[in-house]
Amino acid sequence: MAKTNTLDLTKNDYKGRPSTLCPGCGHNAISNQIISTAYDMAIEPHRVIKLSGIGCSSKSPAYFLGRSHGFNALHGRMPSVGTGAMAVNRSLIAIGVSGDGDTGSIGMGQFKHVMRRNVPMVYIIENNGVYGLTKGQHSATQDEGVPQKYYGINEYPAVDIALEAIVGGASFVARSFSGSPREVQALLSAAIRHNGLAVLDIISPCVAFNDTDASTKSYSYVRENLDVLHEVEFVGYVPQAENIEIDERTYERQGEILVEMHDGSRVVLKRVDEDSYDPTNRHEAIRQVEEARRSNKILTGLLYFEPERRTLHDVENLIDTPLVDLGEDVLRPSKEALDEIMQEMMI
Amino acid sequence: MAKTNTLDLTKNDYKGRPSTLCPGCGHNAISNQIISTAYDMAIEPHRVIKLSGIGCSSKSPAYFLGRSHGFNALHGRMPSVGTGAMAVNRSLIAIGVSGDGDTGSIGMGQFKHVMRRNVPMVYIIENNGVYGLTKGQHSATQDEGVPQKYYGINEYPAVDIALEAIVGGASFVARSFSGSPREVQALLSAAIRHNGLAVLDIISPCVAFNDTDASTKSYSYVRENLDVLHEVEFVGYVPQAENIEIDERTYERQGEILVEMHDGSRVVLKRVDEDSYDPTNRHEAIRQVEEARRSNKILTGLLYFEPERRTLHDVENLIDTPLVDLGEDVLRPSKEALDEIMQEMMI
Amino acid sequence: MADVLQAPEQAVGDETIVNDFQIIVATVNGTGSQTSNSLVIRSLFRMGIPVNGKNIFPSNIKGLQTWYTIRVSKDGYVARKEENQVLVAMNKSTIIEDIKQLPAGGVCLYDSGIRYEPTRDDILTYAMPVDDIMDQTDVKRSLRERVRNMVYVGALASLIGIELAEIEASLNAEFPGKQKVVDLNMSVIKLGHAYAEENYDRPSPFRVERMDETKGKLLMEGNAAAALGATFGGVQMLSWYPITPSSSVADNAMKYLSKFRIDKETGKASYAIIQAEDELAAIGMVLGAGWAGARAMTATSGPGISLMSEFAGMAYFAEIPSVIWNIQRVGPSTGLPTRTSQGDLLASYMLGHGDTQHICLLPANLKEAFEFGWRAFDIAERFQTLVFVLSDLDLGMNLWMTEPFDYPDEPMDRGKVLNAEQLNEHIKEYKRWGRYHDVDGDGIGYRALPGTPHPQAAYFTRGTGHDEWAVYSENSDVWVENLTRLTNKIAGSRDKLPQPIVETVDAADFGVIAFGTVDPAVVEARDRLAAHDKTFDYMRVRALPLSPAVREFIEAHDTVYVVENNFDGQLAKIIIMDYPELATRLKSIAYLDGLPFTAKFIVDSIMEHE
Amino acid sequence: MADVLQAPEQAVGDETIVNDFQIIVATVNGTGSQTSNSLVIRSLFRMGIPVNGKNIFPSNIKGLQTWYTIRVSKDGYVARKEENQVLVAMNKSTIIEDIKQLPAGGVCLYDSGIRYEPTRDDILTYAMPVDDIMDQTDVKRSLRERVRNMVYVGALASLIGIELAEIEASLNAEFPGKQKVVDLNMSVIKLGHAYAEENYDRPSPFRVERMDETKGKLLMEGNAAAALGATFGGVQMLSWYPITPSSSVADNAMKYLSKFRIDKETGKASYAIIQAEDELAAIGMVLGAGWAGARAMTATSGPGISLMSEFAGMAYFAEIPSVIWNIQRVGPSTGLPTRTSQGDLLASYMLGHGDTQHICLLPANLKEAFEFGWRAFDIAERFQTLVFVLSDLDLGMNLWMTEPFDYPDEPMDRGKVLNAEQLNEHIKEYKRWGRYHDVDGDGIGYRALPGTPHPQAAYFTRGTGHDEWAVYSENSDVWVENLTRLTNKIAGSRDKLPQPIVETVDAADFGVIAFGTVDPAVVEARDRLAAHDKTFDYMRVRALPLSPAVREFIEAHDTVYVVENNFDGQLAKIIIMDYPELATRLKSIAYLDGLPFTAKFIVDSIMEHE
Ligand SMILES: Cc1ncc(C[n+]2csc(CCOP(=O)(O)OP(=O)(O)O)c2C)c(N)n1
Ligand SMILES: Cc1ncc(C[n+]2csc(CCOP(=O)(O)OP(=O)(O)O)c2C)c(N)n1
Ligand code: SF4
Ligand code: SF4
Ligand SMILES: [Mg+2]
Ligand SMILES: [Mg+2]
Repeated sequence: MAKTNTLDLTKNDYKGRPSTLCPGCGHNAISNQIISTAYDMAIEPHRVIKLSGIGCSSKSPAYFLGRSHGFNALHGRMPSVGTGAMAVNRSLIAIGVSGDGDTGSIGMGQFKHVMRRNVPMVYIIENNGVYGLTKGQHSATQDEGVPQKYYGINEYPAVDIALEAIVGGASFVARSFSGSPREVQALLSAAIRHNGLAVLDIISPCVAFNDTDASTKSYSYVRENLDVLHEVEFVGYVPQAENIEIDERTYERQGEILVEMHDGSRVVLKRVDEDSYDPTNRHEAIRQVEEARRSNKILTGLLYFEPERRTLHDVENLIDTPLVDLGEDVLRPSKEALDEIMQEMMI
Repeated sequence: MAKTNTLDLTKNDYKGRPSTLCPGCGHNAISNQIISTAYDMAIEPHRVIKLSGIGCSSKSPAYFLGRSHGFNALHGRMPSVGTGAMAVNRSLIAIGVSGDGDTGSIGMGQFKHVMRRNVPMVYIIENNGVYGLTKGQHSATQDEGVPQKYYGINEYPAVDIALEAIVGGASFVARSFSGSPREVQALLSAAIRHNGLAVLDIISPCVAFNDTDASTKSYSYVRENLDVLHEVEFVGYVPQAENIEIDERTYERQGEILVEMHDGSRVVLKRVDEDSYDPTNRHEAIRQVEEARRSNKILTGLLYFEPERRTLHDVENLIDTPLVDLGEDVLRPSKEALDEIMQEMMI
Repeated sequence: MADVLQAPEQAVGDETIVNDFQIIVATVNGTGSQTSNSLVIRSLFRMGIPVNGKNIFPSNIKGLQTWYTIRVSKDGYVARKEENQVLVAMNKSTIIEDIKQLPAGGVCLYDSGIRYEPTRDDILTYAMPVDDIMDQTDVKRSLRERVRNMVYVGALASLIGIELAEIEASLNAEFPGKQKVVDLNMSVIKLGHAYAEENYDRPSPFRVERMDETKGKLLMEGNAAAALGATFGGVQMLSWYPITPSSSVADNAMKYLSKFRIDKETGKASYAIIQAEDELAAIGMVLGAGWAGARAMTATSGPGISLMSEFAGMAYFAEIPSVIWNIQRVGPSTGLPTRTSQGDLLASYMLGHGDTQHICLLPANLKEAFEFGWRAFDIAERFQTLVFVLSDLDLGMNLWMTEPFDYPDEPMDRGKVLNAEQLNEHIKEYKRWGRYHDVDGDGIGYRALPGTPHPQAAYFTRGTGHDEWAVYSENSDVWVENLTRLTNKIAGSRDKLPQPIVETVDAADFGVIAFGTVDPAVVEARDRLAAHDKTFDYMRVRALPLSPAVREFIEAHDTVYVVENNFDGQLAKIIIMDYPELATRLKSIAYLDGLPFTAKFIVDSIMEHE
Repeated sequence: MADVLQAPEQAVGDETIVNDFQIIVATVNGTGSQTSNSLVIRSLFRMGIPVNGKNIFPSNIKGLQTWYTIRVSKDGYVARKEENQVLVAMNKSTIIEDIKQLPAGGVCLYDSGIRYEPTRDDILTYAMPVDDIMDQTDVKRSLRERVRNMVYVGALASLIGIELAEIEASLNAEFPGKQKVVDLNMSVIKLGHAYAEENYDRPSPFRVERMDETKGKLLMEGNAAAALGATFGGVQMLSWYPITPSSSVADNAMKYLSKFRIDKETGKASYAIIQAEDELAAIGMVLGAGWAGARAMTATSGPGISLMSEFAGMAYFAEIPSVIWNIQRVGPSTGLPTRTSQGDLLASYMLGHGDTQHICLLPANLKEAFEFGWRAFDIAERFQTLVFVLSDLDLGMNLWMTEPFDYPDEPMDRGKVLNAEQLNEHIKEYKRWGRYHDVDGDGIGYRALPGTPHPQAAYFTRGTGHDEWAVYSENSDVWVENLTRLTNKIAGSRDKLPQPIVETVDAADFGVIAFGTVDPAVVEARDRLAAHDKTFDYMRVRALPLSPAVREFIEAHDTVYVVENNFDGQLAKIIIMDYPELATRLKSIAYLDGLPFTAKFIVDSIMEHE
């Protein structure tokens, strides 16, 4: 008998349709990591919505969580669709998948603004530096100097998704690599538990068009140039496991940084060199990302975390009940209410 | 007789139609500063193109440089129009005027991408924190906590235009205040001489909708909270004035930072406190802007300058002659050329 | 109304015209004149006189020419008239032109502080030394500009006979609880009034007299009615990007929803109004919310419509209930942002690339703005598609009289939605549930919303080809089947949307078809044409795709005029595309200059043919 | 062609059908099959046999079903046929269905490595043990997948009679100078060929034989022809955002422009090709460049068209020369990105809110793709407006035979542009120059470009209301005058755009109107119908707004079929809107399933009525 999680669901129950992406595509690995994470966290599939734009990356929601609703939207417009859905049903868990073209080019505006609104939602960018689905044009995240078979050398500075996210006001920003499954899963778990917008910039090589030696987004380059900030571990909420009173959402213990999530679960960041990295320091986060950028390193880990930012639901001052669950009794004011207004206006 | 500049033009020759903006609007002051700058620099009006989006700010090109061509484009789309025009006529001087709504909301994508392309062009954001022309809605640059008569308190984090510009790859980023004419003119002169995209974030109060005591973009608030980085002076190119050989585009002399522009003119940045500020240090620029943001100060001056970035014309490897000046002899290949291709394909 | 046709629209000699003329107030915007004008209208309304106001304002905040026409009509006509009999001239930059426009016998009340002396001797002129009058007050300098327009309210009241008591009552209604403001304004109005009483010895030939024609009615703007309608339609999410003339739909929705939909105990909202970063995001949020099962809408205008094209096509094809209010202004392009038009009919009806078609509702008055406000959601959810409501600046931003609105006479129709239990039953009955599986033969599948706790509830929504099980497909037959079902689905709405209103007469000479705010002009034209012994049957279309009744109506007439406020005769084109065989019976009367239609234009156009 | 109609489209018995059948190759995409198929086509072409290929590929990079049809037609027909006589079955996931589709008597060449044994005994089957054959080679594992499809090239060549020498010549043309690649592929082809020679003892009833029908012709894709046309039109700026099926327009433009427009001395470019961040930016750049005086274009497809709506309206209204190539694919919404359609006709023609209208050119073949490639700029600059060129995936991405293109027979028409000197003269003649001042009575003003050294050259371009002097105006009369001029300007193009091509016969039974890639199917249908003793006059429309000749053509026929590859019969609608009085003569034959039109469909549709 297949193994099951605490919901009595097998891993199969978290799978989607067979992938039609290229064998070896980084996006497939990420789909698998999403499947594993959801299984491990025992997330109820029906509570998840999968959102995406257009691109190979944006196709991938069809290939995981087949029991969850999906909305494959328009190119660059996933954020607005997610915002609308989450505004009216706060009980859902939104997992958005986008590409570097989808987010960094046509979707730049919506990307920036969904962060400002801090919509509770996981926003994954499957970043391969090219437009896969349209066959290998440079995208806005392609590094300077990288050549493409048909399109020559890219001479424009790359959009750094993580830097844009931090500067743009995202409350959770992480970077990882599709070939680092443990890290991706830990960050994904934390992102799902985060009460706000969580940006995950995942380098995800395109084997068809950008996996050459000259590419900074090839498997080989990324593997050799990973700069891992810390070892990330996600610890689900264990009641009473800890009886130390703490006020801070982030604190250090034995050289480990502990980040308390909204629901009491935790991210443990184990240092990998002398200093431990405090992800709540926005300025330090910018500095590190900038530095990695300059030295063409792929800095991975939880780059930035701001626990207290008000979410869309806070700002909109929404009732706890998801709006979609309200009946006509609440939604349509009474006849008396109308008559009263009419009466008032008649005088 | 009216005074004239070296082109024998009077200041009047640089004026536009009478403004239809509200008396006291910051945008009017900026129009005047553009007029003065162009007059002082003796710019040939016919070489200038004025570009804008939609908004009160974007109307203002009608009110200056009446002898220059103008293109009042669509909301948020000035950058692309400017890019197209400059791509085909590199001899023009482009002055783009936008608003905070025009750039920070609907125009965010084009704003980000025109910077990546480093299109030689002055990009002024007349920043008042609101949508003036549609009557006072919060724009994306409105600070958190600022109230609006009909639209309540803004609870979303403000887009920091200058920070977005630096991070986005602009090669010249400055901030000023419509009520600081000397500074605006000096920065504008430098921006015009800059060979690349120059972003000028000019705080420009809206007297109709955002000049209240509670606003951080009111005349009174801005005046009280200016944090002037340095005194900016623009010195037009004076041949032989200097016979020191210098390699660097930016260097320090007697506590002043000197920035050599592309054509040999110079920006002198005189320090106003102990340290002089080096605008070519991207990281320091980010730090300063971030800090000012946190303390709600309006940091003005030349925030960032990167002299060596390749422009659109470099990347596109364009010939020196403006493309629009080419005749049919160059533009249309010969009959032999066509026949040759046809021949090749027949085999 | 025969007299109006026979006599030129002018005051002649000493005859007094009562309750049948049009006032035009020429001012500078940003000077508070909107309050003054609305006071005049409200006061006339309180006097029981049918009245309608139209604001002709510039795309600008302060300092430019603005006109406001106030039509007083004992017969209840609310269309714009081409001629104004009474001019209030407060704007020095337009006064010369303004006075030129007055017909002989017209009245001109003007600010004599403007250095311009009216020279026409075929009109009656009344000078108001506004600044001098203001000097008599102790109003603070800083407030002066804001209240100086009250002078003309007082002088006009005296001249044409508006009762001061009703003005005061209107002021109280406008500024409830703000006695100081009321007093301040009233003091200026009284001075203006006193000045006129003392100085104007020639009486105006145009006068108002109390009637009893507005009892039980109220004055409102269309955008407020739309917002109120949406409120009673149970709107859950509204996303918008500001654009004239639609912004006040959102403004009013904020007002009404915060009144009715804040939870008493927690103080929290059962709705979300989100100002988007642009129209692409606004419609994206609407689709996200509609997909998730909410009643979601946006309000916009021409440029926003263009930007929403791609998502509109997706709403049609992925079948997502959603509502767009298009408060039309003059296009193409940015056009005349503060002028009215019906020029987006074709663009909205077919918005998006490929073969697309959207249901459009066409309100003509406040009651319909309110009704379509709630009904649009029922229709969107019933047909699982995008529904446009095409209002315009004239209806949206001007003050109109109306009877009180009727409370929705049907419970909310949430369309075909299955919860977990119903899904089980459905599967029992039909073996399998498919999002686009047409089990009822009406082309409409059943939805299962995100969050439905059922292992088979999930499906994948996409803008790419899909079969009835919502599975991706590039198959040719699947495409044709799907598009055929969609076409049939929309066609199936033809007799279920608001049906045309038809008014017939005996032995009509011809037929007239119109829609929206052209209506008041058609109604007036009908009476005027009667004087020419020309009568017509009138069909007012209220939705697209067209009702089958349209064909019948055309078949019953040899000639049918199609009257509309656009350049290309768009409704006529739509009718022709639907009923090519009837094409030759149609004559298009299409005109667009930014101003609301007039009866005169219709009469003249028809008389040219008849 | 009568025989084709009388006999079912099948091979019967032992009869050999020469040069008149259709091959379908079923493969998996991303496996190099495109090279194999293009080799087959090119080799047939070299044998002098008229041929046409159509790629039916998925919206995906690798691993999904792909079909390629190759029509061999001694009579020169290049339309798709519904039935395929020869199947090359290389895809195990579709083989069952693929074989089902074969008519009785058909030929099936299949990869016997697929664990599927064809069971139909009414077809001829030929097994190819592809992996076994590959095992005989010393091709490296890593390269194997890329060349294994060459096996079927060889086997097919043997089976139907393609000459190996021509295949080798085609390979050399495909990989010029790359002898190793040629040898590698050739070795595999030869093995496939040898296998077939040895093992297939029943000859195929479908054979090819050398002809002399392709001499002086060439094979090309429409997007390459478009790009070449733009190159010879002197394009200065091309901005684009990648989207299937239009991307190869830009790709080819890069190729040709870098060949012809790099300055020999400096190595610098006299053109700019800019990959935009989205379609909004792409069209914005085009307008900026067009305004500045350059020939600028973009290429896109459905979703891009939707996003360009707002700027399209502005181009119309502000009168900015600009060119959009719309390589149509199936919509609405994302639709079928890799399937062909003519479904954006209405959307393009009227793109944008308000009353808008755009000139559209409608190429049907490579020569027109080339010609409209350069002519579009002449028209855009002459009429100072946006010009659409509506191609489609079928024309754009498939290989077509063509005669060599004709060099432009006219110098570039840069339209009415005044330099400083001409401006002086203009002012002398007309007192004043106004950007929108119509001195010639054709609705077209004179432009003075940015940078013109003249104190009066500057004007302000805007999407808001403006008068003939380009000054902002909200005036009603100004609006009407301006829109009237614009309408007349576009109407004035009707007889100056590419005129319809008309082919008449004596005493035709009816008329047919079509446009674009439906043409080859109409041409073939005409011959087939002749066998039914039905003849028709054929008008192929080549531009919108419609030529006056269209009216004449319709007037000359009681019945006119309008044939088009979309769902709603969009051309028919446009004709009806223009000529409502002729509406009843039209019958719409509209169909869209993503595949190119067939003659059979047209014949069947017409015969249903006749
Ligand atoms: C409006 C619009 N423009 C263009 C396209 C064509 N298109 C499809 S996918 C894509 C790029 C996808 O790139 P990215 O987001 O990086 O995804 P990847 O395929 O690399 O995973 C483009 C341009 C489209 N579908 N819609
Ligand atoms: C596509 C589109 N959407 C909305 C509008 C309406 N609109 C005109 S100006 C404006 C906001 C302008 O704000 P900003 O750029 O800050 O300029 P300001 O008026 O404050 O100077 C908006 C939303 C429009 N013209 N076009
Ligand atoms: S083309 Fe690239 S991104 Fe797309 S599926 Fe293949 S490897 Fe992945
Ligand atoms: S509304 Fe504000 S931004 Fe517009 S003109 Fe007036 S003061 Fe300036
Ligand atoms: Mg990508
Ligand atoms: Mg602003």
